[in-house]
Amino acid sequence: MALLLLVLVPALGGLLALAIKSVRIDLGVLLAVAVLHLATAVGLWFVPSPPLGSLLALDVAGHLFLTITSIVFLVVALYAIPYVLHATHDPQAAPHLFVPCLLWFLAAMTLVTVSQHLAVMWAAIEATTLASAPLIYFYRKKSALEATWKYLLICSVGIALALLGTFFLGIAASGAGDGAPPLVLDALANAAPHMTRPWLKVAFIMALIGYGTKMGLAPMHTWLPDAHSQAPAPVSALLSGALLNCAFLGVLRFYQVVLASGDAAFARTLLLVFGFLSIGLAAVFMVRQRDYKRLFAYSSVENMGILAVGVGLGGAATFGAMLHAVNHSLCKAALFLLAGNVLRVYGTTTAGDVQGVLRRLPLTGVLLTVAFLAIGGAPPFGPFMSELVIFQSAIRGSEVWLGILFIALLAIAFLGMAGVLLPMLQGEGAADQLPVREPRLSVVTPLCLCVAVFVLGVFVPAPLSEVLQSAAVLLGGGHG
Amino acid sequence: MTADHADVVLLVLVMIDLFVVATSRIAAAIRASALQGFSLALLPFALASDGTPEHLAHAALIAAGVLLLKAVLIPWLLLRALRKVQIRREVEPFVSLHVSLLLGALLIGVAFWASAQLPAPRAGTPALLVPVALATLLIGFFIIVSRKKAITQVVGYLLMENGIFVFGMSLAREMPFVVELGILLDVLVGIFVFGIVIHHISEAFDHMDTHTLSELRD
Amino acid sequence: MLWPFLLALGIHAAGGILALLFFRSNRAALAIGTVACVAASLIGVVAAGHLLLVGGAAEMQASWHVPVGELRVGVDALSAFFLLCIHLVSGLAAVYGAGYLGGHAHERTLAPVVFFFALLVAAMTGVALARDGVLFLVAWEVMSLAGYFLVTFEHEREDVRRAGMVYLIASHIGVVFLFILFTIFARHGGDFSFASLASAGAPSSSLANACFLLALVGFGTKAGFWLLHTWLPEAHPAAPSHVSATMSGVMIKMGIYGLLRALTFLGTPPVWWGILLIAVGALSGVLGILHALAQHDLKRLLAYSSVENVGIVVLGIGLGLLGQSTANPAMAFLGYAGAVLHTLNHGLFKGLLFQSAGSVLFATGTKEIDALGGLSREMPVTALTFLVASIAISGLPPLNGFISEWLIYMAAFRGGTDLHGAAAVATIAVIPVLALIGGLATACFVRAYGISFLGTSRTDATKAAHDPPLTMRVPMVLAAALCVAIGLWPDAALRLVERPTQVLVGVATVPDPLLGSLIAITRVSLVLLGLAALLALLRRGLLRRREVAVGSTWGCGYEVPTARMQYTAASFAEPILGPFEATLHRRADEEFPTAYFPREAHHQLLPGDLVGERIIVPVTRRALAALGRLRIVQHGRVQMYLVYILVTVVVVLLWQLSGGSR
Amino acid sequence: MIEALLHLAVLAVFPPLLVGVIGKTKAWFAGRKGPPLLQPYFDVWKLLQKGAVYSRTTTWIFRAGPIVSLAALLCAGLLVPLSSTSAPLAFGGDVIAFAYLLGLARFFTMAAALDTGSSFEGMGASREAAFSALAEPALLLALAIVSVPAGTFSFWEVFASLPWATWGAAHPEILVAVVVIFLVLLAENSRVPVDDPATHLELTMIHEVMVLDHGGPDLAYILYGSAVKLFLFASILVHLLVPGPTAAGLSGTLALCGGTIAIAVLVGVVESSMARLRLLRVPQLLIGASVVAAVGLVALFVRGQP
Repeated sequence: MALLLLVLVPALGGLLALAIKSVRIDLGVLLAVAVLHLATAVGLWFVPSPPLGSLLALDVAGHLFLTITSIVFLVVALYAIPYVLHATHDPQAAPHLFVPCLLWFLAAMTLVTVSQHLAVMWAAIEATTLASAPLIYFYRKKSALEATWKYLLICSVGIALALLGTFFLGIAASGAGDGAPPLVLDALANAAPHMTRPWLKVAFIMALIGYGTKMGLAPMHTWLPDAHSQAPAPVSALLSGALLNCAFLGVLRFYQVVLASGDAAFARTLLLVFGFLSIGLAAVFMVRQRDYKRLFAYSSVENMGILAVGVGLGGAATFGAMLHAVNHSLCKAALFLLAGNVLRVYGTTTAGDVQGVLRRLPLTGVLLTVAFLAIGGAPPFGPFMSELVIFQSAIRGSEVWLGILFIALLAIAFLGMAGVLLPMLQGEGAADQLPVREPRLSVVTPLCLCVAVFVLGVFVPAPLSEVLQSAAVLLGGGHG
Repeated sequence: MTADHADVVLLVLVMIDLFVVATSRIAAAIRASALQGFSLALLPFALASDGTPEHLAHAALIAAGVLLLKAVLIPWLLLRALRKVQIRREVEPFVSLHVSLLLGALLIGVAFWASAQLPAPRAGTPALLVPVALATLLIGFFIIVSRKKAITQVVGYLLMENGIFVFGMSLAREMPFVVELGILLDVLVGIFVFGIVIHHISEAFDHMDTHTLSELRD
Repeated sequence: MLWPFLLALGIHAAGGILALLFFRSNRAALAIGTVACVAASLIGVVAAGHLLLVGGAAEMQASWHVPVGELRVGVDALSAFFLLCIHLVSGLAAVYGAGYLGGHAHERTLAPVVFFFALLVAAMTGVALARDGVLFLVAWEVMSLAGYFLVTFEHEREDVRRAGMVYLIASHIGVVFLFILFTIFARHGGDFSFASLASAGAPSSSLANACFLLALVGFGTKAGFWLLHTWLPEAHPAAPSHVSATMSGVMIKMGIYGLLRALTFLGTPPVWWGILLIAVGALSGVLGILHALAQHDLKRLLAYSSVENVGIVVLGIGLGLLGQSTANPAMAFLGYAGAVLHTLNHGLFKGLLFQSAGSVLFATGTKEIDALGGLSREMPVTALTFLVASIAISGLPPLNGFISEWLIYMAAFRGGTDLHGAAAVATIAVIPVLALIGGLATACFVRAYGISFLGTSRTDATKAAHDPPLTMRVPMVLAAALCVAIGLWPDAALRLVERPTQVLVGVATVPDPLLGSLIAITRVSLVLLGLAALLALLRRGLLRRREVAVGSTWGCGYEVPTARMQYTAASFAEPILGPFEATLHRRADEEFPTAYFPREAHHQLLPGDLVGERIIVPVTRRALAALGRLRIVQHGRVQMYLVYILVTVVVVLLWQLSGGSR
Repeated sequence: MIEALLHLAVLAVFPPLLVGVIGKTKAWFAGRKGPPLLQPYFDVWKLLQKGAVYSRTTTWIFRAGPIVSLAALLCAGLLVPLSSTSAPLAFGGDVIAFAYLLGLARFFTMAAALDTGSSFEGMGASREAAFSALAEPALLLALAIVSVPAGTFSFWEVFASLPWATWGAAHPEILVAVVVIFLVLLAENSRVPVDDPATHLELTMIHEVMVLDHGGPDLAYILYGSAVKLFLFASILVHLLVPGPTAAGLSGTLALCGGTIAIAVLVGVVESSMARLRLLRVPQLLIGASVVAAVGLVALFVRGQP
């Protein structure tokens, strides 16, 4: 029942917000729903809820991603309050659809995490696209419109492929005889060993490419920098911090089935290929990137690549991938929120036109430095640890060269990011640019995220590592 | 009806595909997609023919849904959007229509070859189902990438959806109706959102061919 | 005996954080940071000294909830020695910094620089204490990053930002190699801890070679071996002087520490390691000092001379390695002892030199040697400390530089007599190389000292110059005193390096003749001083009854010499650099007198860095251009984006299904 | 004890005589009568009587220069056996101490020169720095050639252990060492062909120009110091060429002095028989010396040391 609530409350909240015209009340609703959602999501760790029919159930991987989504959403909701009320740097904004769409977005993402039926999950993921498209077009600008259009078209087409993959899986299963099982995860897992291989393969490939499009794996990532750079800060944060994970979960579900089928070697290979392709391409585009929001977007591509590589390597790396998913969500959300602060004051996303953030926005500047170091994989922050786990399990396994390639690409990405961000942070702003007072919430929220990332860097609480561990086991990995 | 009827329907689908590729009028393309939706609605019966009564009932439900959405609502939405934006009604392809026709034929060939590579889904599925589904899919994709105007790309997307839906048909009986409905609703909402965005585009750029939509780049 | 070091570490960190909390008041932040750093340094020095003289080692492990197992810290003689260097140098630098930063107090908040300085020292302590790879890497990275933020202290200046970037890139590339190295170690040892690595025994020769090369590059980047040094001359001048003192004095030495530490795990070295290290050391030493000679900027000069001194240390290590691989413990002991002692010595006098240069900058606002001159009148204390440091760094008796170089000479000589074949030639080659380095160093620092402190002032930059405040003078004088002390009592200094060297070699005790010689050196130094005093007295006695006139300098007949007629730093260096022109990369900015009544003419040699401008800059430029070309992929046309997807699908399908998986 | 006193006596009294000998030799070649043999002593004595004139620009460094350099040279003199097999301050590794004490003397001479702020003295200092930096490796290489077979790096042990009877056969490399050290002697003591002490054109001078401004006792110290330096190099050469002169007490000491006089004559011959090299050629000469020494050393290893 709780599962249904998790989905319905945001959805209905969205309708409510749509009905109410006052922005303030809307935001109240948003906050209330976010808090409620997080409370439920966390509560479910302690009192697990029974699966709802064969469609909805909460396994550990789904629950992990649900919790991440919920946390990021709450933070974003808090940040959104000052952002919507008085901080939008652009007069021609469209707040009236903002809150409802956010809530529907949340509902859709929740549904992704709790659905066990692949078709339902597909529908949910498609729904996330539709719910978030209007959010990207928050600022009524041609560029935003273009970004929205690309996002819609590319993701819809990609997702369509994923649906095809889903059906293929069904066909493969129906090949398994004894009345094909429905597209429910465990049923598929049971039938997997008997599936007709070619269909299974094609199914996974389609799903990987389809959901990979949404997840931002190269070379299907093309929509991502546009959408992330044009969307308002809170939305970018959600897209990067929550949505990409959900798409990743889509891939993982198929991966589970392939694992159950016994020969997952090809899937691992594919994950590695796409993972490295993404990291490499992202690194290339991060070097000398002109637009700092695009920079963060490409860094998301890179990190999605890292996740794929982690799962593809298997063993301890899968654990690392899970941990990295958490770290990345927190870091990237923080980065985009901070980018919002910078954008509000400087009014441009062109890195070259921004200088002396540390002087003009001291808090934002410091936090941006911290978040940058964190996402760049510098100790003592979370991503350092997760990347180290992935790297070392690569070196320890037979894939020494993969490990070396991995860390080399990460280094390039880090330096590329440094080359763009540090000149923005440092330096003298123009003489007239005095330090600016920043709304408390828009600084506190990223601060919390940064603190969390720092804590994860020096200390991973036992319960969390157990959860990650069991999630990794679910995905055929675990401590090497 | 039997699986052979199904094959007839499938052939109709392919012909509609070719028509959409060949036509120079957007409205015509949209109407064709409506017709395709209608013939899709027939498919469930054809496939459920050998099934039990509740299979038939299930099929009826699905058919009804398809008919309502793909044959009526969505085309109506698109035509409305087309009417809203006063534009020239030609499709304006990147490649000339003759060439695209040939390419369409080629794609159909590819589809048949590819489906020959894959083992047959299962006993009782019509022989044409997989190739036609693939063909529709590919042609839809082809239309998306070969047309300038946003709305034509939506039509292409619609065709892709239909192609995938044909696959879905072969699994109809495993699929709970709720799920089918969810998928259909998604498509509907999708087209709806597409329509809105197209409207905005036409307002912002006072035309809707998408190659001006390429300002965001590195 | 581990707790004092952990305590020191804690105090450093706590001081830094407190300083950060008091960011509103510069004076408070500065005071807190300095007091904490000094206190911690005292603890560290005392504890390290005790451990070095009395002996002992400790290790402890804290189970810790990080994915890669638990963290281990520990201390042995080797760590203790580097801890001694760290706390000695940075303690002095902290006091100096308190005065130095006072000059900036009005223009910016100082809390960050205080914090990062504390963080740097704490991180270096962590590196020395780390007993497993993860902790080591974490501490290492924190150290590098803290260094970055210190270098970019005055980040509103373009050149400083650029220097910071160069530093960041260099250290990050270096750390990549270290990641690989330590992960291979972990693979070999079973987990990241050094203990299990040591118990796993020496790796196979091929693996050991790989590890050695990885360590050489990874740590060499930090230590500033030639070819990997290009960040040093950028970063050191950019940083505030007390930071340059610490970075050049100890931070680059952590590279040496890492190299030595890594070598302890690699078993008996093959001969070519030693030869390679000797080659590296010779290259760094000679080319480093030559580039130093070519500089006009005092702090750049010092940075290059750091490259030279690291070269000397590496020569020592190379000799030590050769001694080990030829089972010649005496030679190994001498080589390592010289190397280890030279790290301490260099820490002292290079720190002192940077502090003195900082005082000059502080007083005159310029680092240009040719803009100075005659400072010894306005700044007697600074002039004296700079002189002492110059003599020491030139390796001349009776100061500490001589002792360490003497040890390395002796090692080379031992090798020459005991070894055969290539090893022997390599070791003997060290002797002329060291001699050449010594001669050039003397020239370099006579030039640096003479041109900037002697003669008459060339510009009016020096008019208002005066010695720095007490907080800056005290550490300078202390460091100078230490240089003298080590020079006069080398046997005591040897006691300090004895145990660390044993960690590396495993010899029981110091060879007796060595101690005898060191005591003899004391005798020589004392005789030297005695003779000097005697002659001074004699001279005074002779002149007492004679009239002593004061006139203008003898201009060989020309009676009104002006300050601008003095020899400049550039002209001083010219005949020395002549034979080595090929190794330098100097551009001449010159305008010759033209026509019958030439209006103006000038000539200036801009020193460049061969490696930097011939290798690194072009390569990076090409690489960036190539990357830029790749950007076309993201051209913004949605149809093509969709085609990417289709192509991907087709390619992957063909690839996967062609595998005959039907 | 006696030996120590004798050592000090020789070191204190004898060196200036060599300068006189050189002068006489050159005069004889020039067919002049030349200054008396003891002229250097007279000069030093006269200068010690004089007062001094100091430039306004100079500081204590200028005054310390001559003192420290003389002290360093005398200290170095206590490392080389003069009166017995050993030397007062001899120890294992004193060869290096010797070279670096010379370096110290040079450091202060150059510093003092720069202290005057005169362009000529600066020029001299820079040349001195350049040439000595190149002479250093040659010297140490040559000393290594003789000490490696001896297996010790201390003068007296080296000299004591040279296989006198047949050293030419056993260690022809020693010849190389001798030649190189003689070249270094010429360079270090600023004699022709490296420098010409007799020139009166500052622009061509090296050592002389550095001490232009010194007068009175300071100049006395400097003259005396350079004599000591010459004497030390000469005695090292003698030790290498002649079987253990100092072994036999007083007579041996006299033999040593005789040998040094012979060397001084040789220097005089060289000076009067060849011209001074162009400054630009000097580095080639010195680098050449190092190369020759290196070759000798390699030869030593190829032939395999005992």
